[in-house]
Amino acid sequence: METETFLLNVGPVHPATHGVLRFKLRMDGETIRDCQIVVGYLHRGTEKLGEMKTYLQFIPYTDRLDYIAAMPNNYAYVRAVEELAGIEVPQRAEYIRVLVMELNRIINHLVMMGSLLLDLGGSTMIMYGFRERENALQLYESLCGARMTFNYIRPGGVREDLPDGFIPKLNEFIKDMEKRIVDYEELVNGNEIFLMRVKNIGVISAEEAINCGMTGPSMRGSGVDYDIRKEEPYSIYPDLDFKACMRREGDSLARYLVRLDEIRESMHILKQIVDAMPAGKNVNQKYGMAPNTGAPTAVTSYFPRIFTPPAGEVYCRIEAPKGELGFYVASDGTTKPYRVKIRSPSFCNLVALPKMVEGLKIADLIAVFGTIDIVLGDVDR
Amino acid sequence: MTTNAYDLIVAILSAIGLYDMILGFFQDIGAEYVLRIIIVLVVIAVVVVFVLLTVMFLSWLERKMFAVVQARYGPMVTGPRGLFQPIADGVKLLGKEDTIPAGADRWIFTLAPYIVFVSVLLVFIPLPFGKSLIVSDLKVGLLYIIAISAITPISILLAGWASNNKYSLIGAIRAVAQDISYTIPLAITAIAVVVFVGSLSMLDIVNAQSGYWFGIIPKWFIFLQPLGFILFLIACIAEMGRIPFDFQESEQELVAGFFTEYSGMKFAMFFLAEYAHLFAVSGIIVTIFLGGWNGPVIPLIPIELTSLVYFIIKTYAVILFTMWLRDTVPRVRIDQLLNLGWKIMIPLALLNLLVAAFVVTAGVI
Amino acid sequence: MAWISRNWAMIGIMKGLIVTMKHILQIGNRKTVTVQYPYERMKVAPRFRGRQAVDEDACIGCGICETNCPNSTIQIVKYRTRWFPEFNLGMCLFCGLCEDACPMNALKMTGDYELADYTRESLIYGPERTLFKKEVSK
Amino acid sequence: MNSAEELKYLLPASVISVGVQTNKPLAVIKKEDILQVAEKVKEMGFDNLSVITGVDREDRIEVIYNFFSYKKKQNLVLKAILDRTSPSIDSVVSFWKVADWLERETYDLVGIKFNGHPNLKRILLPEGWMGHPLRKDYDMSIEQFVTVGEDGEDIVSTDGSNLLRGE
Repeated sequence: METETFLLNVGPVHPATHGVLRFKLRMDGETIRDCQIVVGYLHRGTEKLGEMKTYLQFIPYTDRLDYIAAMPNNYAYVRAVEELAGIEVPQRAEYIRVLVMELNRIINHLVMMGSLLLDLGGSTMIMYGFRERENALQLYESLCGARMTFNYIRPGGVREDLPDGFIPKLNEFIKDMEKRIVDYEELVNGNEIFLMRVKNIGVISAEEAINCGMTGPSMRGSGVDYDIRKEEPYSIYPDLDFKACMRREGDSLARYLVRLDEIRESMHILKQIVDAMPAGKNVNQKYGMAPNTGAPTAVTSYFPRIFTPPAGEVYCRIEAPKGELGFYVASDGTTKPYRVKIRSPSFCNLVALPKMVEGLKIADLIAVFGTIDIVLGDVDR
Repeated sequence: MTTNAYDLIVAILSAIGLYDMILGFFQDIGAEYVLRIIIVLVVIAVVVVFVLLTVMFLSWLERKMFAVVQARYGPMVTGPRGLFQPIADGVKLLGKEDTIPAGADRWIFTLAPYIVFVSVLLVFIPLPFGKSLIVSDLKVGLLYIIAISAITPISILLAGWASNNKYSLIGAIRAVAQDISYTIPLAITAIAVVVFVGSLSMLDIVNAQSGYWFGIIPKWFIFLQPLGFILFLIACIAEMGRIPFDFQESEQELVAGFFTEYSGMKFAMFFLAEYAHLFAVSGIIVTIFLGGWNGPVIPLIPIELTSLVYFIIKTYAVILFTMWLRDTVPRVRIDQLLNLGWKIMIPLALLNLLVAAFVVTAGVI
Repeated sequence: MAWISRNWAMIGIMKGLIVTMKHILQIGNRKTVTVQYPYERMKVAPRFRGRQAVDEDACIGCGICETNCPNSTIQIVKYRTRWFPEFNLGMCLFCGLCEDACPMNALKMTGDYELADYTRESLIYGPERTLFKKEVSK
Repeated sequence: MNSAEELKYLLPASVISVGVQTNKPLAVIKKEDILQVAEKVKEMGFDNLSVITGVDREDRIEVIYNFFSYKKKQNLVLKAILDRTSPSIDSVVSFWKVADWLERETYDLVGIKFNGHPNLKRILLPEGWMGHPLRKDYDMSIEQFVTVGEDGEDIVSTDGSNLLRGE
């Protein structure tokens, strides 16, 4: 039957676009014929800011990219600066960094699972996810004084050492989380309606995923066994025992399950870190300072505002919870970076979406979009 | 022997010796019909007030239940445990600006919410709340209910069309498609019950369920037709438009579906209609499958009272079940829902009807 | 059609219903966790980065915090006879770089987080609102 | 032999020099030969285009492609030097689909024109924005205001007087 298509504008203000994203959909009844994505509503010129702030001052701005999981953003930028300037990092600092990043991965995936279920209409999971996230955020608050915009990782180490009672609280969190994750599985994984909505929906093949620049858990859901933590190890990841979670199906369910598995893996990593946490300084001696605030044993990082790395350029990438997060930093030997380029996972993962949703129903757009897991701060920068 | 609420009021008035006096007064002025009208109005007022109070309580209950499931408190500030929150909401909605979007069909846009609410209220007419507690025992009660329920999608379509909004229109069309495909299995499963009873009257259906098999199992139709009950329940949830079948509003896709553009009192009307519908449909489920107001007779207490209590308890059990389900499951997709309706529910409902007809014709029961 | 034939029993939904029922009955540490915010507050951590406070005796008005601030939040202003930082919290990132950089340990970030206000002007926290005197006994 | 040297061996005419971008092999290529090089690079197994960066170096504009191969687990960085007055280079969208958005972004912020791109429009900034912000000579003193027009498209203007600012 010949029918007339019509244009449906979803967003920029819409309950299910996770922020200010806009879809221009050409619809044939309920079926999507063509999907155009309009981004940029949250553009804050972070890259330009990077050129205008000194190396130290730019770190708080990286928090605002992917605000669900800000610690990897901090780390990626700091690591780029460290590679550029050749700064040594003490072992304990690296352990703390990986600890906070893996904790952030758990938070990110909890939020993703919750918001996916919310997009599908089941509103209970997000509250459970946020309940556990709250415990993790309190850990962060006791660690660095902020709940989401951490500004914790500094070149040469971390801002402050772990506070008293952090490790026991972390152990409690892990123990709690192990029980909760069973709840999530029972609530969501077997649910027939959930399976109807995600199984064989939004399928993308491995080649297509790579070609469209998908990275991270979204790509691993398509059967590409690739994790930067494994293949191009940075920090202390070579010493840790973990596996890259991977599913072959390439549909929404696979992308969801990869994340669930990653929560387990992250908890496994956290346990190893807690066991192996070495003693020592939390910051390179050169950039440390006598304690001025907080716990008396902690050494506060005092990275100088005036810092001139040698001229050069570096592209440093890490496995952020959403995918490959890369920072290109070019220095010309002055106190400010000459150019900062952010390769954000959300931006590149979004490229594949129009292909994935073509011919699906409008309700599937929301479901597939939920499994790609983007944050608009990261897309628009 | 009283049969409906009108007779009950007359009987009560007679029992305390007032009826003859009042009747005499009205006979003296030669307007006996005025008394009838007054009594009917009293009955209507009681039902409307009861429904409105129930709706308020239900909206509180739903939020509280949602909160408890999600490890939250829910409304806590207004009144004990936030019990008066619906009143605060109502006051807030009354104070909201009543906007009509540009390009909307003003008349239809304004009329639609009231049609919805009235059509839901009409469902309560043949619904037996308890023994004698029925506004009017229509001989075609069940048919009447199914027919009246069919008005709701029309008014939803009106609302969606008049809003001049694509989301509203999609929501409205979804609502109609859903309602058409679920009224059929609903009616067929209800007919299977009618086959047993031999009457469309709600009162007859309830009376047919009184008594016990083997002295313990109540003669409810749920035990006679478990498949029919499940089909009827699913169809009713779809008819009510609640998760997992709430396509008309499906918030994450269509913002708020057909009432995206509504605000203030008009929105409140939809809101009231939704919960009134929930209560009405749960009452119908109870009446048809769960024995209505039947229950163990307690001596000394008038049966009118106990039957009302039984009815309310059963209805709330059904309502709580739908809320519990809503808290747990996500939403089905619209085409999957229609598949379920046309390809599975209708054949099963027909099968159910066939078996029921066979059983009755063969005289097994 | 295929999907439903496999899932007739709807066991997954039953499992989910059991999980939610466990929460309704609060079995196994699944209790209510939220707090009634304006009536009860959660304790903030000692390191919490809220509104800044300046130690009146220690601050020398050097302006290092001003230069270190990434977002030009801080301005050194004259107050009574001495110079103190003034914070425009409408622009503050609460990053804590000023606190880290303070050479006299005079600048502290407090646990005060309820900073919403009606005008932009009232978000400018001058010395009259941020100064504190260290207790001698501590 | 690292991947940059391999590329120079395969396409000696197109690769000007090889070097490193902090432990990643870097090949500086001629901008006219980008399509040839891209084809060769794709043949070499670099299936992932990580990022396209445009850098304004005052006297020239550099465009940097970071590749990664999932098969060989190798990195490769390509750099092309463009003319500053009218920087343009051929698009690689036909080889890597992700280049669609990355090139649009580079066009938007740095102002490099990618010839043959199917839809070379601004992506982060609204259509009609004046200047390319990541150019070093971008004039930040001009205030630009974006409003949404009747048909939902963005309108950029320098006149902010008619905007609602309830203060």
